[in-house]
Amino acid sequence: MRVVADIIKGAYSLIVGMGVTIRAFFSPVVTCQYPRETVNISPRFRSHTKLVGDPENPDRTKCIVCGMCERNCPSHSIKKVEGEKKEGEKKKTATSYILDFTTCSQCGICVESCPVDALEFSDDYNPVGLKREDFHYDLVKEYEKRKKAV
Amino acid sequence: MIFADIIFVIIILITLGGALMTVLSGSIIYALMGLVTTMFGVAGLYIYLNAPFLAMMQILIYVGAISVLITFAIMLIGPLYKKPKEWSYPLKFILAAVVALFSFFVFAKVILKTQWTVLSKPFAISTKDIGRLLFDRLTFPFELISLVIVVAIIGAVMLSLYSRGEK
Amino acid sequence: MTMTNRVIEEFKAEFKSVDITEAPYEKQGYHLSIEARTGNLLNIIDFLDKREFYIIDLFCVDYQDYLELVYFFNTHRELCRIKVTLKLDPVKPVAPTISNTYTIARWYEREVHEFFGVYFEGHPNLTYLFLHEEIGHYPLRKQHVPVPDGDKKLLNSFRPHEEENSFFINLGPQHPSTHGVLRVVLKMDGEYLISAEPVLGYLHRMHEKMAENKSYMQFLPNPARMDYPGALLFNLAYVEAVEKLCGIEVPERAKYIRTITCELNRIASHLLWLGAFPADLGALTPFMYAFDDRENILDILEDVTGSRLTYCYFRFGGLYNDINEETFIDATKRFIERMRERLVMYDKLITGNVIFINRVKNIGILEQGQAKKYGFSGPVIRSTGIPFDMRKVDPYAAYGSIDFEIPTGHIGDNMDRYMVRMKEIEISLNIIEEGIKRLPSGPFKTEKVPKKLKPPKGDIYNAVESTRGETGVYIVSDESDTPYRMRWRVPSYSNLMTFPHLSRGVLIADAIATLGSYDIVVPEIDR
Amino acid sequence: MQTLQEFFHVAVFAVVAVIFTISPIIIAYLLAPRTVGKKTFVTYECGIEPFGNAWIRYSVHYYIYALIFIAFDVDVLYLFPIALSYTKGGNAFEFYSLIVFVLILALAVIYAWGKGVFTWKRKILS
Amino acid sequence: MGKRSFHLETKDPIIKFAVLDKILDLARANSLWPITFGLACCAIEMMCASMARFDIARFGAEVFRPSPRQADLMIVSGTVTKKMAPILVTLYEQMPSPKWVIAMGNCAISGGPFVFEGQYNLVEGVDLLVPVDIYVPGCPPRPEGLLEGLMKLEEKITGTRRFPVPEPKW
Amino acid sequence: MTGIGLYNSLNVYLFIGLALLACGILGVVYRRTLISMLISIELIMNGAGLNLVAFNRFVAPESAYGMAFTLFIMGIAAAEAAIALAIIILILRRYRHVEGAKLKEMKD
Amino acid sequence: MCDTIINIVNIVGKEVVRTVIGLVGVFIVVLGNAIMLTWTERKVAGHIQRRIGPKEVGPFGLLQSFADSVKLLGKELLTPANVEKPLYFLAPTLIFVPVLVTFVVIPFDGFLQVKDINTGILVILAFSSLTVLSILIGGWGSDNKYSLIGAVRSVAQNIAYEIPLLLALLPVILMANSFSLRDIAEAQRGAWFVVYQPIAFLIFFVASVAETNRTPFDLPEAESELVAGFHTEYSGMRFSLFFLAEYTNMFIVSAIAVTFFLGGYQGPILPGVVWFFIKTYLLVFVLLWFRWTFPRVRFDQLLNFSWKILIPVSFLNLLVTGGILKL
Ligand code: SF4
Ligand code: SF4
Ligand code: SF4
Repeated sequence: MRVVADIIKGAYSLIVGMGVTIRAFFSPVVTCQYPRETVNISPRFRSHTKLVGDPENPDRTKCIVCGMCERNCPSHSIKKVEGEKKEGEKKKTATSYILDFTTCSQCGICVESCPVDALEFSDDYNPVGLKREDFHYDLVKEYEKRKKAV
Repeated sequence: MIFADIIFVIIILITLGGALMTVLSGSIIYALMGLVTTMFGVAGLYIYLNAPFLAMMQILIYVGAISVLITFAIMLIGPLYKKPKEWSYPLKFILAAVVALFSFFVFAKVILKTQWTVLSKPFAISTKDIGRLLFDRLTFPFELISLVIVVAIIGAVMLSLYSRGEK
Repeated sequence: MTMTNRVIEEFKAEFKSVDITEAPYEKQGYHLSIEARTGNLLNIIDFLDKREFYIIDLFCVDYQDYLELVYFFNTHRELCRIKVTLKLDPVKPVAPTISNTYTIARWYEREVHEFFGVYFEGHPNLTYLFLHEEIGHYPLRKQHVPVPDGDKKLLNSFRPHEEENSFFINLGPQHPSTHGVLRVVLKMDGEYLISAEPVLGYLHRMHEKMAENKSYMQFLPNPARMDYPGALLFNLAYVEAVEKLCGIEVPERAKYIRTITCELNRIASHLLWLGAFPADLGALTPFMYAFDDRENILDILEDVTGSRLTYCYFRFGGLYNDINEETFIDATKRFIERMRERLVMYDKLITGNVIFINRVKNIGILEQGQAKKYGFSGPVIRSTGIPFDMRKVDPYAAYGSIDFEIPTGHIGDNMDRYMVRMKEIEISLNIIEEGIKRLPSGPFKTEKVPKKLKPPKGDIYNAVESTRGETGVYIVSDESDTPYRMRWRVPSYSNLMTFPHLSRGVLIADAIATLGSYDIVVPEIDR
Repeated sequence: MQTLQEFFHVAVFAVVAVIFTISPIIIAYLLAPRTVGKKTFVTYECGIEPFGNAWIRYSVHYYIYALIFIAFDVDVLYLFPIALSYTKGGNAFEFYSLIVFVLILALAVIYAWGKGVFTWKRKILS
Repeated sequence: MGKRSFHLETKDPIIKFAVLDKILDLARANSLWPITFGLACCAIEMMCASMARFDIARFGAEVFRPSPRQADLMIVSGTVTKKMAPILVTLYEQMPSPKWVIAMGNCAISGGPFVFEGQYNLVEGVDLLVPVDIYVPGCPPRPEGLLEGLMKLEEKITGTRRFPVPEPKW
Repeated sequence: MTGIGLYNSLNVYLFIGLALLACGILGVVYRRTLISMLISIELIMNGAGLNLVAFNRFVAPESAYGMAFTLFIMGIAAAEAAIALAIIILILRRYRHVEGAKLKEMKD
Repeated sequence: MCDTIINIVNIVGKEVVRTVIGLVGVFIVVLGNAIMLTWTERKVAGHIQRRIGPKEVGPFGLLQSFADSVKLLGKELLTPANVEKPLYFLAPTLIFVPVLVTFVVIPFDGFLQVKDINTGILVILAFSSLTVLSILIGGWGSDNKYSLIGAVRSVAQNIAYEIPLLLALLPVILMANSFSLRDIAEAQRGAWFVVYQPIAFLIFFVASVAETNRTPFDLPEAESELVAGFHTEYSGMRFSLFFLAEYTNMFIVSAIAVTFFLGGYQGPILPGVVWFFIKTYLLVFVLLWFRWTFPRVRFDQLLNFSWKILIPVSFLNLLVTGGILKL
């Protein structure tokens, strides 16, 4: 008799499981249909970094080319941070800031270590490209582009 | 019905071809394939003999059961059969062929000599009749055959368990 | 009398000539240190073995003038970490093997052998475990030491050609059920496994070597890559070790947030396993459900840390940024509620399912006695009935002030491992609830952290309970801003070591179920 | 010729099935580009080059199952003509012979069960 | 960048004309079956992409085939070590053509955060081993990144983009 | 439409059966491995069954005995195959090979 | 017009015309079913898992299966070097013969049947043994370890569940006294056989799940153990033939279950075909539902479930039926 009871109990458990799935079948989907709609991405989301504009002078970024980020980056993703001293300004202005995003680990150390908070994470959550070099961003140029787009 | 004739000939060819493949192929798995082909051929002949039930049984038992069993046995034997040498002595082949041909001709002679009283009555045995026969007349053999098979299987299982190391 | 004192006494009685020194536990993370010599090492090991010590870790440090083998021991009943060291000649380092006493040492010794070129006398199979054939030097030595030619033949650890008649099959490295890139070479007899031998190193990412090349700060992203499902916990282990090493105080609030986020991460990791385990058994739907729940946690954590998977959130002395109190607490509470409901659903869908029960019950039984030999930890050890949990044994972050129970199993089979993890999810939910209730206000980071960390000379071992068990990090500092040597003690490594033992003579399906029940993460093993 | 007509369809369908399976393969052969690397034609085994023989010595378990199967298959097939001519009501003799037959058949299962054919123990080979 | 070392012989199909190619490409682009090949952390995000929230199935790409013989797409998601490299190449070669590769994650693209001087076990970019079609950077990339990569691949195969471009965020 | 009605003559079937028999004999004598011999024996059985049905069909069209017996033959064939294979496997375990010819040598 | 048609029919022979029409119909059913079913399966799986499933390819993703099949057509056919070529090539062909032949005897309606064969169910059973064979030679010919294990498992499983399958059909034959599927369907004019034979129906259904290698009995393709089972080495079109056969087999077993137990094409108001398809697809849906709910059983459990539970129960069921019929 125990065998029969076991069989019935087993079968019942299977039916309970099927109940769970059929209920899910009739409940609404949780999918976010990506290209047509996007999930709410947290403002803190870390993608590649971007340079922040100087609030006083939107033509230039906050970066003063101190090189802290370059030195501190764990994977040496930041290269060629160069700048020049423009006339009438106390500090240097960045003219090139290459971020090799393909080695970046999105750790945030550069953002933290920047003395003037010139770096921020962008929200560029879905970059794709056809070659590696697509992701060697020049953040200064990116900044200009962004400025134009706004 | 020329059409039926053509198919008939094809079936005969399949049967005999399968039989030859069984006997002559180099690897045992192809021999088995040949056997299966022959089974299908014979099943076709059964259909021509108006015994569809038998034809289906033929396939079910031989293809579905026996050949599977043989395959398992081959697998059990394993790597030994990777490339077994079936073609060994040409002399032996000739010997075997002679034996086979000899028996063939002996029996052929018998067949040709005997005058079978072929009744031209239409054949009207259906599957149901086989069942009835098994119930009414052949009850005892019917039960017996099941017993035979079961006993055989028990024996076989015993032997296999023995070879598995559990007596 | 505490364990430590007792051990000191007994040790002094037995070994007159060997020094046993007490170490400041607060600073170094271990209680006692013993300096062994080649002659008496085995006796000391025996001594520890008799007193039910298990081996936490075994590794090597290259001090240039000499190599130092470090053995860490602890007991499952009481916290008493003992460091045993053995100095070796750097030119021809030879040490006796302890693998006869501690089975897990077999792997540790192989690892030391390939990374440092240490030979272990009497080791049954001293071949390479991680590295591949082309590497011609000992990678973790400070100087470039080429591998002698005679040793090159050891490189490929597995030689199937010697056994012509056996049936070998490779499970992995590309295989749906090996959770990444583990390769297990199975020797089979029909459906049965005769033996299974894991081959590691397909994802060896040189974390330990990297540590020697980067500053303390720069190493921060790495721990998260070791154990990606439970990234925060590894992060915590590292951050706490460095904090202890430098004597940095952490504000209370940061401690609580660490606890809460870690527990969230633990649930996420368990959910990942909860999906993968039934998937190994052929049920694919729980996978989706579990990921659905996990996605909720990721949303919460992303809002806090900024990433979805490989969090790099904890900083020395605090956190990267504060939580957004309202949204975070709100979302977490909602999640807890939802998760509690879902647990009931999982019970119906998986736990109660007769097929599932038949697949996991009484399969892959680990006995308590083996815990010592293999040093496994986490849910695997708790399933055997030993309530060993670093959070309780050696409370860190805010675990000391939160009360929680430790779920244990009975016989240590796959079902117990499953149940323990399910219970742990529940308990983690309780901890989070409790933590949120008590969350103090205040700064999330201490101000006094120097930009360039230069910890004082010394070493430290710090362990946390990651999702898979005891995760420890051992750091040797030489006063520079890069660690002199960093060693990771990872739980999956020792958990996986039991697999060859458990899979001997079982059906392949059972072996795979067992492998799934460990919840191994390969990058953690390979480091 | 009833039978012949019936099976004519079967034959045609079987032949068509064969043709049907061959044609897409030919089409695929014509349409597909080809890329050949060094290991393209190596037997797949999780990316590792396989070693040892694929022709395994298979476990005897399966074989014993196959043995029992053959007994059952054949015997159950014998039941088919019987079932076909089984009459409703009366003639209890038919029922008795059915019972005897099935009981004999059950012997095999009982035997195998008793012999432990159906248990797969953990095998520890030292 | 190191030297690319792959060598593949490619032959064109026997029959080939434009319309047919178009149809075939369209079909191929919409039925990309990936091989189950997760390497490291990024593999989790790859799984996420096939799970309920992101549901790669909408593009017909959820049929993860465990055997390379039945796959069209290899998503290299994670770090490729030198020990793994020959296996990866073997698997790629064992896939029937036409076949594509997506390098997902920084590790697969360039070695990612694990590149440092004196590294001894890393392949610095999977494009040194097999031809890569699409690069999806990130550590790990978000599942949206992978979906975007899939669409980009479709664009590469068919030449047109079927899907709306979500609003760029900076 | 008239054909030759080849399928309506008894002798054709008898000859096919005979051919199967001959093939079977050839196989039994010539084949080296025991399993192939078994396969050949199955051929012979088939030939016999075919003959039985043919006789039933042409000589005694109103009874079904021939068919019933062919059924029995199939059953016997199955039983025989099972036993034979079990023995073969036993031999394999003992002598590590299954070649009939070698077996004879071993007897001495 | 009519005359010409009749003339043509007379010239070619009625049976030939019947076959040709039947073939066309069957092809529509087979291909349509495969396309529908792959789509449904993915869609059902999607919704059970609370996601959408195919959507972007065509409206509701309906073109997804077309895209897949066209893609598979244009896929390279790799023949690995070590395979036993004749066997390897033969397997996908062979697996398709039983699939198509089965359709000869399935009654979609009282008239919509290619040919009602007197030994109908036996034809289906006999030819389905070819499936076993083709799996075996496919796995064997592949010279791949996973394939071989998958094939052996598959065969062991198939033969283990063939017997309960047969035994579950027997009571129905006892009651209907016919092998012909149409007769059996007709015999259920009053009440469906499922009413008299619920146990047999359950057994049949379980056994047919196993015969079609669906979860929870999908061991031959157990992904987590055997990669892709016996068709690991098959690529492109050859693989898709296996795929096609599997999906058609799902339809077939459901159709047989419907014919034997659920009254076949019988049903009020709607025409028989519609009823037939509704019932069949309901059963198919249950199969899909199973698949996305249950884990897979272990191999010995699978075999023993058949031998220890299904077969004894179906024996009892058979005897009870036989006894009751004699009352
Ligand atoms: S986020 Fe980290 S890895 Fe990336 S550029 Fe900044 S410091 Fe370097
Ligand atoms: S640390 Fe800040 S200011 Fe200095 S170079 Fe980097 S971005 Fe510019
Ligand atoms: S790119 Fe980042 S997340 Fe991806 S595998 Fe590499 S380390 Fe892991």
